[in-house]
Amino acid sequence: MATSTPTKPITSIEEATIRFCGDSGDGMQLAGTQFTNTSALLGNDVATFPDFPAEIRAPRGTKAGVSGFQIHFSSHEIFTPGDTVDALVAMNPAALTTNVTDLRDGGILIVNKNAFDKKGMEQAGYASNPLEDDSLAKYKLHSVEMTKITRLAVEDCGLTQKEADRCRNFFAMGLVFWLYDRSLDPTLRFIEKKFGAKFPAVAQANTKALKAGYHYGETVEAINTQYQVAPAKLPPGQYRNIMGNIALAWGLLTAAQKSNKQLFLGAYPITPASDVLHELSKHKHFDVLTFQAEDEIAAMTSTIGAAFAGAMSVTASSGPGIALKGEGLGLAVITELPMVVVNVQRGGPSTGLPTKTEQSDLLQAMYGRNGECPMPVIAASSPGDCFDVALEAWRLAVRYMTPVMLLTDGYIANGSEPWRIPEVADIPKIPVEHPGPSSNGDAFQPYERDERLSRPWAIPGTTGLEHRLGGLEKQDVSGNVCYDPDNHDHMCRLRAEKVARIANDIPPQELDGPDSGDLLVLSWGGPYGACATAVHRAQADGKNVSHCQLRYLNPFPKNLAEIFTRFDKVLIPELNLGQLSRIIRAEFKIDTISLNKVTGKPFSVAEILEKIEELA
Amino acid sequence: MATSTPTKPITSIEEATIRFCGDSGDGMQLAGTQFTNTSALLGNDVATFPDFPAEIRAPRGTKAGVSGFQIHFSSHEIFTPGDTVDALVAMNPAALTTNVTDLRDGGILIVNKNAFDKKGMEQAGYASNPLEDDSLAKYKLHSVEMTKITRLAVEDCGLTQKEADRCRNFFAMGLVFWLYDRSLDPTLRFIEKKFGAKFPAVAQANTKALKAGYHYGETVEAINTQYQVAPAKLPPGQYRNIMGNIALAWGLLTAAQKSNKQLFLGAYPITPASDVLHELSKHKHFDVLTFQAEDEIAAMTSTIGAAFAGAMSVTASSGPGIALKGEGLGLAVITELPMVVVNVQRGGPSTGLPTKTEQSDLLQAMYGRNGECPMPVIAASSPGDCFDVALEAWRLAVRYMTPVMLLTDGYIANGSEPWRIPEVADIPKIPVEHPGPSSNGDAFQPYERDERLSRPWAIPGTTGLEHRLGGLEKQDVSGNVCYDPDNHDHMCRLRAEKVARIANDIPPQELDGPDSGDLLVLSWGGPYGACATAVHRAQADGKNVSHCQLRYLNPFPKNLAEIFTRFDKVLIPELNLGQLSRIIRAEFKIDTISLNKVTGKPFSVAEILEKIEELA
Amino acid sequence: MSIDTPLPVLKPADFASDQDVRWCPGCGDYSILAQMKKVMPTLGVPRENIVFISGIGCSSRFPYYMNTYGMHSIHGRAPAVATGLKTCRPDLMVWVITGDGDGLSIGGNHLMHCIRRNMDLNIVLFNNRIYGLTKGQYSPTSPLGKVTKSTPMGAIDNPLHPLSLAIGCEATFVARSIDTNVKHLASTLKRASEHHGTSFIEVYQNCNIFNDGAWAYAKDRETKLDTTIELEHGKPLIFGKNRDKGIRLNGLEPEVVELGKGITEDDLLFHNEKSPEPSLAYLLSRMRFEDGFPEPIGVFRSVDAPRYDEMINDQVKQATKEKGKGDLEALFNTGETWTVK
Amino acid sequence: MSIDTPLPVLKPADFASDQDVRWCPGCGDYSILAQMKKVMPTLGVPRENIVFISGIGCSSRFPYYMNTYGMHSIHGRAPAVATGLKTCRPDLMVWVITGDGDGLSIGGNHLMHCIRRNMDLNIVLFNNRIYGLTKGQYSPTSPLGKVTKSTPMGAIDNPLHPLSLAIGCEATFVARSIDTNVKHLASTLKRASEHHGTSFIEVYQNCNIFNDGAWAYAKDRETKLDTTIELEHGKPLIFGKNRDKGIRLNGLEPEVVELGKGITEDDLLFHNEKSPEPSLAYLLSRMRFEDGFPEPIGVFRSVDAPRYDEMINDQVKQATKEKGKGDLEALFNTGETWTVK
Ligand SMILES: Cc1ncc(C[n+]2csc(CCOP(=O)(O)OP(=O)(O)O)c2C)c(N)n1
Ligand SMILES: Cc1ncc(C[n+]2csc(CCOP(=O)(O)OP(=O)(O)O)c2C)c(N)n1
Ligand code: SF4
Ligand code: SF4
Ligand SMILES: [Mg+2]
Ligand SMILES: [Mg+2]
Repeated sequence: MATSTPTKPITSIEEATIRFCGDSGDGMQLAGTQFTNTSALLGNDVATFPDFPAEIRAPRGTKAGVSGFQIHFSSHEIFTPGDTVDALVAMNPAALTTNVTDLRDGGILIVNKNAFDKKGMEQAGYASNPLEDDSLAKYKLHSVEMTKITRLAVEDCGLTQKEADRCRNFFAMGLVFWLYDRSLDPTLRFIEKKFGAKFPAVAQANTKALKAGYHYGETVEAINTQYQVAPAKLPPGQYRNIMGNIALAWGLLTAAQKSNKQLFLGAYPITPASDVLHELSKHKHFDVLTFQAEDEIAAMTSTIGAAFAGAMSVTASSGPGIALKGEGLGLAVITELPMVVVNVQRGGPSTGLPTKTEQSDLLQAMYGRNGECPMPVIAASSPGDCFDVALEAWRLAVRYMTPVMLLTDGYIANGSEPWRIPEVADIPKIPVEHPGPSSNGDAFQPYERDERLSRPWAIPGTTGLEHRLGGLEKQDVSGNVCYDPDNHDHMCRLRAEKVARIANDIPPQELDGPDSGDLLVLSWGGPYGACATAVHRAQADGKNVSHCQLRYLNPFPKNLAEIFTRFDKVLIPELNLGQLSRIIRAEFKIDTISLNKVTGKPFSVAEILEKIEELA
Repeated sequence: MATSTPTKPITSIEEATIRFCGDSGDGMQLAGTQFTNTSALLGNDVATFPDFPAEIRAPRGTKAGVSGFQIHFSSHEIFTPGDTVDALVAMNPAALTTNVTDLRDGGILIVNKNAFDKKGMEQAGYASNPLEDDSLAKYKLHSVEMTKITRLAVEDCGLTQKEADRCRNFFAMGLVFWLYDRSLDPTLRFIEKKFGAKFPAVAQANTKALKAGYHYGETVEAINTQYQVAPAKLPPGQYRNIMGNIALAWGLLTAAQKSNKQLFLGAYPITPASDVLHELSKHKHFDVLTFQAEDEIAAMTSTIGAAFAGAMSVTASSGPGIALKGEGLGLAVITELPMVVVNVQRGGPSTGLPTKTEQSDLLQAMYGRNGECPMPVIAASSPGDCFDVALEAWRLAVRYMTPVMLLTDGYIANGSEPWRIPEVADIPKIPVEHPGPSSNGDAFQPYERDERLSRPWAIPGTTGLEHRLGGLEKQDVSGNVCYDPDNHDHMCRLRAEKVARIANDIPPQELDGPDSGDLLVLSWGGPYGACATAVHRAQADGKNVSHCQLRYLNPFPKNLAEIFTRFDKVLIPELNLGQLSRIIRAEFKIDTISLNKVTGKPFSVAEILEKIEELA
Repeated sequence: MSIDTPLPVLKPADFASDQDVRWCPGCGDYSILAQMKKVMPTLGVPRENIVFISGIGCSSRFPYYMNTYGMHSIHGRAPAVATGLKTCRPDLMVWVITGDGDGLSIGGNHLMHCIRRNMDLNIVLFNNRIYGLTKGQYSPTSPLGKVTKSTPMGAIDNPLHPLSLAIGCEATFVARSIDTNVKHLASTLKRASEHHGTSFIEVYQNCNIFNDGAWAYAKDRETKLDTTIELEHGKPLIFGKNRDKGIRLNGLEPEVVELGKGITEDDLLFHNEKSPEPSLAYLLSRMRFEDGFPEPIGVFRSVDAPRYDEMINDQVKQATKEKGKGDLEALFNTGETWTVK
Repeated sequence: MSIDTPLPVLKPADFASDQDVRWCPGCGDYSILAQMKKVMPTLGVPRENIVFISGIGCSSRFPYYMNTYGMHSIHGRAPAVATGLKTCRPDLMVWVITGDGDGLSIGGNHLMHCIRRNMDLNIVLFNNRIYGLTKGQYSPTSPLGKVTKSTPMGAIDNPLHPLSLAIGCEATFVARSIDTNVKHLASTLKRASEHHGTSFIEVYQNCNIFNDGAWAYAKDRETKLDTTIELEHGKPLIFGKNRDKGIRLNGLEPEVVELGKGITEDDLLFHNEKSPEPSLAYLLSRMRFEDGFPEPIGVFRSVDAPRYDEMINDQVKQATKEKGKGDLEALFNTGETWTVK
């Protein structure tokens, strides 16, 4: 599908990892997204890692303002955005200095030469021009006058110079598209859709810049090889690329439809969870009510109100916001109303590293409430998995009349991967029952339980079921306020038992690899991809190692204890200081080996592999 | 010191447990307090357990409105308010029915016969008059016309009938004072002080009622024995009786003086923590500022502001309030400012059982915050211990520049015991250093650390030390905002290590009993007394059992791991569903046996003993 | 319930739940409960469509005593809980019961935002100027100098005026009544129920245990006609046992004047609860007994304005009209997709 | 610092910290920062006695850029942090920097209580009618219908008016200024610093990334003299490019009139920032451009009243005077004690 017949030799490779980086204003996220979509459309498996600067836009050209987007694309199944980069595009000196260390030796380095002026280099801390001294000798350096060429290319579109310069990212895209033999068509369609009607001049300019980049690759001699990455053999089906937060939002929408419910989201903006609010607020025609609350406490308690109302009720936030919801969660637990609480984890403690990823809210999810206050906790493993986990969270919530904590993290939330679009009809319904009107005059018993220990979800408007919920201890069965000592003990144990019994209702833990062996790698959340890849490699190397990725963190799958008995060692890699380890040790009384990292970055495959090799 | 020569036989006994119970309006708390003080003055060891009805005053005469006060007094050292009651005073049918089951067979039962009218018995659910049917046969029942006699006794004091009836508790006191051969003098002094000047008629009436009760005992034939409990052999010194919340407040006052600091308390009222606010607000002349905040979040964050200001800064609350402080605590941890956070635990989850005791906030104390957010946690064991623990909390806070979580519970907070008044001069100073003004123009490094990993506490107003704190990750040493990945990892580990190193600075764990054996009873907080007593009894029975009471819950004393190796089994009794157990298992990878109870009531000695006997 | 089934005729007693009422004998809350039960059957709303949401406090026990749906939530959060409920279920009639501590101290932010969004809720704030449930600490409405358990030397927090605050937050319906003024209270509750949007009612309530007599001046038979003034829409502000005193405006300052002696009703300030701008309502909310004014009771302000709960549901309808009912299949296939065979 | 050491003469640049300023180029925050640095040296307060406390938001990065003591606390809590600080250290000059989201959304309750307590703090609220830091959701001051990331069909929350709210919370000092009106801004900051008690200043601030032009009408050279009106104590309310328009009261309703044609200055509303009752200030806070009024800038209200931080410290002094400095020995021995030998 390339736009012209290649005139240079093409090397076929299995996979590649590239990264666009530049100033926040340079449109690197857009470039990355376009490359991703194009590669996905071409049939590659892809995994991405957008890396935003800290919250505030720093002055242009500073290191603090550098924004990056990494894409790993492959002709086989992949699970991570790649450890090291094969080709790096750096739009300015600050981007170069902060990113070049991730480029592998011999990798392709494309830089915008025009940005290496005195001020730019000063801001990046370069004493001499790295494009001219020898410091980049170990890379295949292509120093391109991107600004100049782009200006020339768009000359006759009638743009201001500032506007013209904004087309630079399309030039860079064009060049990289040529390099990896990708079609321009999807991007051309994108330009047309986004700018065509409203800003025809911009559309024209971007098109020209894109093509200029492509032709630059074709023409310029210094760049002498093109690469090709063949389509991957993915399970058959219709595919699209999807980001974690979007998949999560769509999963929630689907859960609502599958349970015939209106969807209520009570949320307060917070990075990196805000996109769930943004996405759902676009889909009001799915019978969605999004309430931007005054704070997280109102978000949480409005969610309780909506659950009482009978809606599928959800709140979404990140660490500090979840901390504020702790008291409200206690009310959700004791009123036994169904709802989903999403935590898109970020770097803590406190405000911490708000745009970076971390898995350090697991213990808060388990224990961050007063009293004996048990709650199911489940976690997504990848962007696409967010969809499934959202459905599962609501299934459990409504089946067990309980709030469910759903953990994702910044890495999953902002990352993307190809997603096989499910057949809507194949997605199982989520049955919800509300007791109907009663006219026999008997007092309704809101805390009577079924075999799952679940109580009835009676909603206002139903004749004869009038009842009062609240945060004081409830009498068993009647739900009246009750100070009886034994009743309290009974109810505390009952709430715990109800959550524990969910273990009967979830699939047994799957194991990737042999049933027993030297080492079990146990992971949850974002590190899934790095662990899966590392374990596969170690297995290929003949190591006796298997992998379990946990979706269910409370309760754990029933067969987990038994799995542990079959391995000599258990390695738990986590982006925290050992939180799952603590829980596993307490629960199963086994020894665990922790691999911890809290740098705000995901694990690389190499980090996991190294540890595996040390242990098995 | 009895007011008259006894005319009936006196039996000497080792110890006794009595309970006053009646309607909330019957003055039972006062009766209990007077009996306690009198017994303490006489030299007995005492332990008390006031039991309030749920928050709201229920209509008179209902079971929901019953209030009780139990006193255990003894001629030897005791640790609990007693499991069963030797003498029960019940002022009305509701009090009788809700309390009589705790009276031991053969125990003395004194009831106000006049309260057993139709309405009263109906409210208590008595079909027939229990004073007249045989249902109380197993007790020594004294059915006294208290209302009538009291009215007669105070006849000429010029009170209304309602006022006269309010003297009934003094009649009951007088009778019980006689029964246990206690002096009336302390109570007479109390009456004089409380009512003498302002309400002479009331003072006179109460005096008459008190004496009437005493003389009733002397005179009436049915009551034929008096008991005597000799003074206990307590360590020499000056003593007073003290409640946990008061001891805590005084400990804080003392810590402030010993560190030459102003004391700031930011608090929002909540049962059972409000008394800390009440008590401290009485002592402004100790340079105490008490701020009743608009909510717990403001209480917490004003406490942070006060810590920044350089004050000894404290906040106190209970479970739901602590849940609200979670986000603020993260800021306290990352700014590394010293402060004390008190949680007087109560029954949860949510509003739960607000006036009852529980130990179910330990996991919240440890983990109830987003991110890796470590904080030292210590717990008081008894009312008097609150004083020492308050001092220790501040010592650690200021020495390690960290918020410290101090746990007590409703049982300790409202219970009382004799307290040996410390020599103020003997209490060690708590040294605090603030770096002085600097004029060398070098940038101040607020995150430079000493050998304890503690940073300097530089306070506003100091020339040359201007610096900015905040919730974003800090650069090591400089304290500037820093997004560097490795710095974040480093700082997370550093904060954890700083807290962990406190283990070097606390006394090794003490053991009550032999160094090794079949069973170690490991307890923390309120169950101390029941565990100590039960272990002593088991030891006396020849059991191979020892007891550790933990004050330090994070970090644990260094020698704890080693202690565990010397016992076959570890029993952890807790008023929760096994929270310390979870932590111990995770930390030490040992097996533990949990004894859990969440009835809102403390453990009885018998419950612990039974479990010990089962295990050793 | 189909439209032509006649509503069963209910009596106040039908709104009593089976729970024992556990306020202190003599508490002003009893009277408010009684009036609420009296008003309920007159509203034409089936019992199952009524919900009471409260926070924590003595006052907040209220829902337990009403045989409707209800939730005794957590301290200060009732307006937020009610917001979630009402947003999803605009068909329900939702009452929020709160106290001066619950609503104005810990819950101030939710109250403020609920009012400015003009959620269609009826908020009744029981103002006893004290924390009852926690046994007597001062509240945001306690006067300066008030000695309480937490202020042994007297309170030093300048008190809030609930109605001024509500008006400062763009309230569309603001009223005041008194626990013991039963007729007035009942009619005020009824007026509130009829308003579309947030109705905010302050009720002077006596806590006879921890703050007895806080409103004595406004409740006492002897003084109340001189210390309070009943607002009536379109009528001049007249008060006094003999209805011989009135309120006149002097620029922007109200003043008490005596009628007769050359001053007629026409010189007085006329009440206009419908005034689009809230300055009049604000000014009335500033009249305080301690400054020599009678305190207004009744409806200060009642204006129509768009409601959040209605608008959010309208957006759903509009979006559905424009885009059709949400189709997952279509959603999943928006943007670029590809087929793997 | 002893009383006779003369203060070193500082320049605005001395108040710049060594941190890079990280707002978007063109952000209105720069201008506010510049004016703050300019005002600082004129206050006669040593740099080390000045503290800036903020919450979270673009605006809340402010303390990092001031070479004073400071804390960038957590979202919405700056007034509470500052309350703890100022209570213990009334000797410090404390500024609170907040945004329309930080101060009015999550932090509304603390703002409200801080103002009513009249804590001696200077609160500057940067109102850009948007959430800047989280990239463009609507805020409590965004107008109805505003399309943002979280309101693709337009906002349906009726906006708050920060000054009306503050006045509803018993504010003693209330002012408004505009980021680009640098002289006015500087003098307003200075006025605020001189007030004893809570000074609340709303600054119209442009977020050129997510809400560019929100205040265009009030900032534009062409229109600003017609769309804003500068308040001066004791002066009539006159505005317009030719100073030919004024505000007159019609009962309690303000109206825009043209001077001349029989209307003189004396017919106009005269500003009185010292009015004990806040109704005038409230009324002024209701004048909105969208309703055809010029929006007042300057000091709406400035009255003296007791301050919490002062009173709480007075209580300590008084208690110490009455009871003597706290004596632990004596305290421990109050009530009944006994000796064990
Ligand atoms: C988070 C939290 N903080 C504190 C409390 C304790 N508390 C319960 S009610 C109350 C104040 C009640 O005052 P008010 O709202 O005036 O109600 P009243 O009892 O006077 O009717 C407080 C502080 C609580 N239950 N939860
Ligand atoms: C508890 C918590 N919730 C949410 C956030 C995310 N957050 C940071 S700033 C902000 C809003 C900022 O808006 P505003 O106060 O108007 O400041 P601006 O950026 O516009 O100056 C939000 C929602 C947070 N940091 N903490
Ligand atoms: S404490 Fe006061 S408000 Fe509470 S029930 Fe008793 S009288 Fe009523
Ligand atoms: S996002 Fe807006 S408010 Fe924030 S720095 Fe940029 S321009 Fe300023
Ligand atoms: Mg109250
Ligand atoms: Mg803003």
